[in-house]
Amino acid sequence: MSVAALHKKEMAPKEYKSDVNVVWCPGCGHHGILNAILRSLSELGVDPTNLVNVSGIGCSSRTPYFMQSYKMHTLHGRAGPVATGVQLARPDQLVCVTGGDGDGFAIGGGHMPHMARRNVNLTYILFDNGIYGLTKGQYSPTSRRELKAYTTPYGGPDDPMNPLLYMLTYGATYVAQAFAGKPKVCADLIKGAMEHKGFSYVNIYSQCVTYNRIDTIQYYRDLMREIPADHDPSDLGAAIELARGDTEGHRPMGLLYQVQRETLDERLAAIVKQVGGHPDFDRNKIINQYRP
Amino acid sequence: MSVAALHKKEMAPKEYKSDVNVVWCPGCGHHGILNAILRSLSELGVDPTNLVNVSGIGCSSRTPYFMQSYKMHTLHGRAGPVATGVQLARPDQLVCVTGGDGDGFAIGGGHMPHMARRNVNLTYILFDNGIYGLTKGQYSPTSRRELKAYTTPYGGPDDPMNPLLYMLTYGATYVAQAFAGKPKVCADLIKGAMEHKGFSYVNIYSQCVTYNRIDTIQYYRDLMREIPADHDPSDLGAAIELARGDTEGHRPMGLLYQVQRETLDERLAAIVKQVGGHPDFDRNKIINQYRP
Amino acid sequence: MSKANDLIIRVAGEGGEGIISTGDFIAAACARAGLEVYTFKTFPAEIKGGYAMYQVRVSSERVYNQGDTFDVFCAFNGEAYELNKHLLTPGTAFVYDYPGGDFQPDAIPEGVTAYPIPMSQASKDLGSYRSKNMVAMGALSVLFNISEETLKQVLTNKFKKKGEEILNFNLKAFEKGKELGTALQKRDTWRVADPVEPKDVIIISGNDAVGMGALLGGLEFFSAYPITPATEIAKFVATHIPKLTGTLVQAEDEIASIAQVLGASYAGRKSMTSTSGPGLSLMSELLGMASMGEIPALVVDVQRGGPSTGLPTKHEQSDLFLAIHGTHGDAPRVVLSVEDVKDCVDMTVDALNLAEQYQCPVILLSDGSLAFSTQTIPAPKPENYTLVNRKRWDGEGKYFRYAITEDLISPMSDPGTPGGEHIATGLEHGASGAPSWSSENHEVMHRKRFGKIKGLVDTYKPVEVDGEGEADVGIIAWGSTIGVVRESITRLRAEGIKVKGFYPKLMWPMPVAQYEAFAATCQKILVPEVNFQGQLSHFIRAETTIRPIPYTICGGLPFNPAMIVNKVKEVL
Amino acid sequence: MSKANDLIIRVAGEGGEGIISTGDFIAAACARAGLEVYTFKTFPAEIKGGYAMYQVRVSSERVYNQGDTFDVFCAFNGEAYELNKHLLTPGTAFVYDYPGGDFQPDAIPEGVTAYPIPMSQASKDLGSYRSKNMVAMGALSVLFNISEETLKQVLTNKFKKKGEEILNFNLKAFEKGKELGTALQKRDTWRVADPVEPKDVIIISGNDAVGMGALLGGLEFFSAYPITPATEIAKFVATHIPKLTGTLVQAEDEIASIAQVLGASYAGRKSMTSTSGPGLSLMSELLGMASMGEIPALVVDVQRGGPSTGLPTKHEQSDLFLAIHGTHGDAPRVVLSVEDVKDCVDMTVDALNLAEQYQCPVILLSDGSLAFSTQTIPAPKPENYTLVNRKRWDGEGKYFRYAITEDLISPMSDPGTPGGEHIATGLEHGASGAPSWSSENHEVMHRKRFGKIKGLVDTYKPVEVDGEGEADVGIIAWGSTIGVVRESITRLRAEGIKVKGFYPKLMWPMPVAQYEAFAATCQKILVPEVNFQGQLSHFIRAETTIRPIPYTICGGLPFNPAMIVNKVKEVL
Ligand SMILES: Cc1ncc(C[n+]2csc(CCOP(=O)(O)OP(=O)(O)O)c2C)c(N)n1
Ligand SMILES: Cc1ncc(C[n+]2csc(CCOP(=O)(O)OP(=O)(O)O)c2C)c(N)n1
Ligand code: SF4
Ligand code: SF4
Ligand SMILES: [Mg+2]
Ligand SMILES: [Mg+2]
Repeated sequence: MSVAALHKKEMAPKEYKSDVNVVWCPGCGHHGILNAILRSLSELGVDPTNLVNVSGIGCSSRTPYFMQSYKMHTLHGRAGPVATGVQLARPDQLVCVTGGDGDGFAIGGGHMPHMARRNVNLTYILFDNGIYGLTKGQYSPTSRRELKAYTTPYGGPDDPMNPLLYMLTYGATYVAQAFAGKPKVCADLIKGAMEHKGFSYVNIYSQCVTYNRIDTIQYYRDLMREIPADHDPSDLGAAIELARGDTEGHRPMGLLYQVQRETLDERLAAIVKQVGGHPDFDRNKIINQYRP
Repeated sequence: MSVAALHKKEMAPKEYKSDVNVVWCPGCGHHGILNAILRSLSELGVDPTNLVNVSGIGCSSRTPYFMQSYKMHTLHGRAGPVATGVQLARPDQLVCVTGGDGDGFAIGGGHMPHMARRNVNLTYILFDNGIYGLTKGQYSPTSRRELKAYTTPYGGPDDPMNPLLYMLTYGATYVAQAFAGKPKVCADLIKGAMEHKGFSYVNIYSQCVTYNRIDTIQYYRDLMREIPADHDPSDLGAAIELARGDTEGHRPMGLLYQVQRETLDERLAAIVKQVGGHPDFDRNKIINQYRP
Repeated sequence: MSKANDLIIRVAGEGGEGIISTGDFIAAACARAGLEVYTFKTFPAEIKGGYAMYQVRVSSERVYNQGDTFDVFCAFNGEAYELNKHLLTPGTAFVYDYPGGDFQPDAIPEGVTAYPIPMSQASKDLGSYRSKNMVAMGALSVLFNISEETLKQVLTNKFKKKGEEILNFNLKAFEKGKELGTALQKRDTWRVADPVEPKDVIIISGNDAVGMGALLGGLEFFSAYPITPATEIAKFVATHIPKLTGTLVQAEDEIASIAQVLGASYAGRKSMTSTSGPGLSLMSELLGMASMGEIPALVVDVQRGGPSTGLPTKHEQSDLFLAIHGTHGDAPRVVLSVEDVKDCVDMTVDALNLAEQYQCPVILLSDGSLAFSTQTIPAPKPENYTLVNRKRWDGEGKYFRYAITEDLISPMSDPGTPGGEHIATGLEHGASGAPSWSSENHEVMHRKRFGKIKGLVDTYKPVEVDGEGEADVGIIAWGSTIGVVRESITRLRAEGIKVKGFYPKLMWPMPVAQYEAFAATCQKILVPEVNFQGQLSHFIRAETTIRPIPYTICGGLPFNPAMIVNKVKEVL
Repeated sequence: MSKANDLIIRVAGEGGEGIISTGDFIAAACARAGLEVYTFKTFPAEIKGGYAMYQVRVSSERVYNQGDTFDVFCAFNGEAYELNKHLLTPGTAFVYDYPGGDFQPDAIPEGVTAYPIPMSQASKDLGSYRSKNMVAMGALSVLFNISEETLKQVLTNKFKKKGEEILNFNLKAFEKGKELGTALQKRDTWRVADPVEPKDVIIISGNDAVGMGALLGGLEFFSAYPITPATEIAKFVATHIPKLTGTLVQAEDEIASIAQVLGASYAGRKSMTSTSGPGLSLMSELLGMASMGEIPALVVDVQRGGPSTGLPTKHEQSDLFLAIHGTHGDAPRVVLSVEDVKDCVDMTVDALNLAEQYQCPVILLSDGSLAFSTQTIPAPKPENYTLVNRKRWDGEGKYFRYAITEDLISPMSDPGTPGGEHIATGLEHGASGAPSWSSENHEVMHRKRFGKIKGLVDTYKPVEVDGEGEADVGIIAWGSTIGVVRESITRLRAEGIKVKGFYPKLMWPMPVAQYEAFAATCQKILVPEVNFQGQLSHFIRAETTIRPIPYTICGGLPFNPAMIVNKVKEVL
């Protein structure tokens, strides 16, 4: 969504917080991401009345409770299509999804490609901690095999997925990554995502201090490499190369990809225009087609 | 699956056919794919008793009925995980999925990444006709926007997905593509897939002569370009480049990618080995852990 | 049971031979001639080819169902003949492709009037097999008094788009058929009633009618996934909703469809989806979210033969259990069921209204036979429909999304409304929407959610009672079975048998008092339904004191009036 | 109602303070001392912190439920005190963190014996807050006669893995607590019964017991997706099944889990999944496929507060509608429900057996309170379980997968068996599995699928009847409510009230004759259940002639015996 059209407000980041207690464990990376979101909203001057924040189920999916705005706490894996419905119904609002790696890529994985290729005009912020936090620590699609978790006491049998590569392949028009330890970077990338018109995906690594003892904040710090300044974000091939990581297994931090493409609501609006749609269209014209 | 281990048979392609009438429209590309499958089974000498053929719902998903073998005609979109269950239960059998673009990438799209990244040892043959055939012609995730179909009388609003790129991104260990008009090429690629140990994906364009009037066999003929002989199928980057198509929008035909990686059943077997698993393991040892 | 002015013509043959268009033309011509039409089709379950059947019942009076069997049968091929020959009973007329067709019938039974027409041959002589159905239609028109004038108008309307040449070719074939028909001597008494003053009607299928109802009901957002026998609803909406600036999405699956519907509805739009049994099963979880989050949502379920993939192109009324009980936990829903094509229009409007009014999921049940049945119905008048909008917050004071109000319905607030920010949630919650784990609150909220729809049994016209006073047998029927029962009751009364009918359209919550009052006037209660377990009977036993006699068939075909008549006599 | 040898100790405080381990240690020590133990916990719904409660009921005789309330309450913090202080009634004992804790209680009520123990302070003095629970345990052990010997054994077993140092530190804190407890004068009469000869028991939670039952039942393949409160089943199986060469997969969602289960089962393996309500909703469609394709499959549903996300960590018995009716079309299932932890072991074996025997989906219902309740049960003897394997084809003649046999169960054939090639399908089919669209076949196959499980109501031990002769009130209970009713009945009888109990474990198909026979001996029938609509009452009304009095609570907490006792007196 380009937020330019939204009624602007001057509000400090903390004014975007609701009065619901933040229930995350102390030290959880999700705190940092929440703060980054609040900060980007403030910097953009978003009026919370025009923001719809949608989530599924998970620790990360509790985010909407902690924020001022219209919001939906939906079902595990379903934030994406619910948010799609919101956005198509109200293209004049800023729509945002906050959710986890399990929510987005395990049970919700079937919806991701379609949101992206349709270029649904919303921002998807994925709190990637390589674990199912809320259910007390099972491995997720982004878990490393080394992780011994609840249902994988002998280590995981699956190779982790690569969210960035998926999103680039799916046709997201804005793809970025950071980690919770860099709130300023996160805020900037989220801001960029919200300003972007089209489907924006921001992957933020987040340490789950309670159940994922191997993906620590230090691990992420060592893992991440800033994207070189000369990277051209409109070059899909280059973005794919970056997403695949370097030879030592480092992961990119920053904006990988950004292009402009017609959004789904624009395309649907074009069809309405093409048929000369009007709310007061005479329904009798349709009925009359069925006269014998 | 490597079929080497399977009891070998000498059977002509047509002997692999069942006596159920093939109900597809005359001229449908699916006929060619079925024949290619029968041919590869024959060339490999597969004993149909050791073949489990799983499908979902769609015209293409009727394939199992027309073949000799163990087979399951499951639900729309669920062939993948059902076949995963079969394969893990019986790693000594050859497991195969036959299904459509809608079945595999719309309703079944959430299962695809996980089968691929887990390297489930089975062959997935996707009959890609850019349409929902069985339900009489709605646009599918691989439909071009130009296609005017049942629910998209004014043209489709979505950009089509790229199955090959998805599969490479997902971590499939064998990725190939052809079109139904080249039965020999299809048969060779399917044969390679069945011989491959790991998750093999073969995308076969198939003309739906009844509902997709724009993706004709001639269209596919013009679309496809043989993969250059010097392509290195173990080079993921090169495969991704190929999958993205050339500048004129042509699509690759042949084997894009093949690597060896441990399969899911191998990894699970390794865990069994690690804990010293045995069918006659004394269950009292487990029970005794719960004595106070 | 057909009278001269109540005629049933069945046309059957190979799918693709023009069976469906023949039926459609006849139906439209009769409707144009001011007559009442009820059609019934069965499709091949095969992808292409296979046996197709189209039956047109036409009368100068209202018709409520497809009838018992045909009066006139027109066989396009040998398979159609083989499948129907046992129905060629004395009195029926039999038109068939001969000579030159792919079969020769057995000896024509005593009392059957046979009219061999060389349809294939004539068509071939004209230069194209594709006109076989036109030849048939020409013959049928002269033999059975189908208005030539209106038939020609219908044909002209249809073919003129395709160009003069095609039109003329088809008209030529039609003339040829007339000629062939005229050459034969009319020996039976079957004839379509003469044209009368055209009425203000439309002729439309159940699925299209649901789409029409949706647009008349103010639908703004539609998302669905294709599935037989519901897809035509999406097609209708896709074609027309852009004209009204509404939105249609074909989603990646049924879960995404209902998810999008909930999102769009939260955002303030009247929203719906349509599906069949397998899709409704997949929606179970999100329908619970709609109950809990109090989000208006309409799901139209066009039932088909189950369970599982079942008999996907066949009729059944077997999703009632799922519609009422299909989610975990205690979750209130409104379930409605249509009787006929007119209901498909009107009750879709009702269903959208109820969803808005009660802020909950509404499931509207149609079925496979209605989906494709075309019927003449009074042309809907857009201005006659009263639309209900959800209660919206007035902007006064502090906003509580789930406030306990007098009628237990809490005002909603659309995104963009200052001060109305809130959360919609599937977690149990207090008035504000914030999670609440207390037992007391859970109970209060359950009472709110169930309580708000309770009054519906009195405010929504829940049932229709057919007959007065005492009866020996009362028949309770739902869905398209109602139309069959209506006619059975007329016939039974004509024989002096005391019967009454009870036709619920509001399936859940159950209008228990009305059921009881009806049953109190009947010696016995018979409940015919097209499913195996007797699903409505189950709910009647559970929720009322009535002990009905279930009469179930599960064959993929609807009842016909004779079956009900016989059954009533049996239980009498 | 507790006697001296039937003591209920409740420990409560902030999640993470060692509440759960304190309870576990006490329970294990008592079990080791030969006593019977029944524990009950509530978890915070919050991610970390929040109120946690652990209640241990211990007796020298068998205990059936968590009891009415506590005899001894140990408060770790002010929140725990606030939430429980209304239960500090005369006769109870109250142990609390004072001085040095985060609260000071109000005046101690008349008749309550208070034991202030400076748990935090003592722990801090020892150098770590983490030993607060050890201090508490030491005090509780001397004050209430919890066997020091067995407690120390349990502690040692637990901590020795973590090293000598940690063990010693904890033992020191324990000693400190003993010292503090000894310094106070014992003024109440509550004491745990003295140790007796240890019995051949295990102490295990409901979820672990399901896992154990699965392995004893010959489970070979398990696939599930994590969900509260069922995940521990997967954890148990993940830990142990590889030892038996079986396979566990954590799938990408519940749909994939049940799909994998069907695949593995088709391939010849005993297969299951476990989930809670939201997952069961998602499985609706594939469960219909299992009915139609006649594929053995076990789903364990650990019910939680619904609908939708509901009260995910709370108890409820509200998935009965979904379990029985949750798919489109008419689809037969077997639904079982466990009473207690012992059932969790034994009936999981039964459930696997029934799935194999009847080739259909079996749903085993547990619930949120049983999931985490640990109970002493006789140590299972693997050799005592009889395992059933599916009927397999004998290789003779031509193979028809869905052949109509005398008992309506058709032999299956595993992949790799020559001549046994066949299709399993969700389409309606004839004997071979090939699609069949005829009405007659549909009816035949419905009768087969429903008919094969009919006999179950006589062959599977469906119910238990508690009491003989006539009664004024008969109580029908299911799930963990049964244990509560058992004790209520004992109390009511002690008061001379004539009551009987009826405890169905086979929920569907319903053993109607047994229900009727029971009801015939009772003046009134009361059906207590923890859901809003009275789900079992619904089925009783629908399937029997009984008109029960529903007694529903939907608060997220189980019943206690006093509630049932009072209700019986009320309806008497
Ligand atoms: C249908 C369904 N299945 C399972 C669950 C249980 N569940 C809740 S949250 C969750 C995983 C959360 O992981 P993630 O999305 O990564 O979020 P995190 O807690 O790590 O932030 C699961 C499996 C559920 N709520 N609904
Ligand atoms: C749950 C569910 N939703 C929808 C359907 C209806 N349906 C059957 S096949 C099909 C699409 C088939 O398209 P594809 O997979 O591309 O196969 P094709 O017919 O083109 O070979 C659909 C939507 C169904 N059977 N089940
Ligand atoms: S469990 Fe993990 S993800 Fe959840 S709040 Fe705690 S640290 Fe964060
Ligand atoms: S409808 Fe299309 S896909 Fe189906 S059989 Fe006919 S041509 Fe093939
Ligand atoms: Mg996570
Ligand atoms: Mg297709």
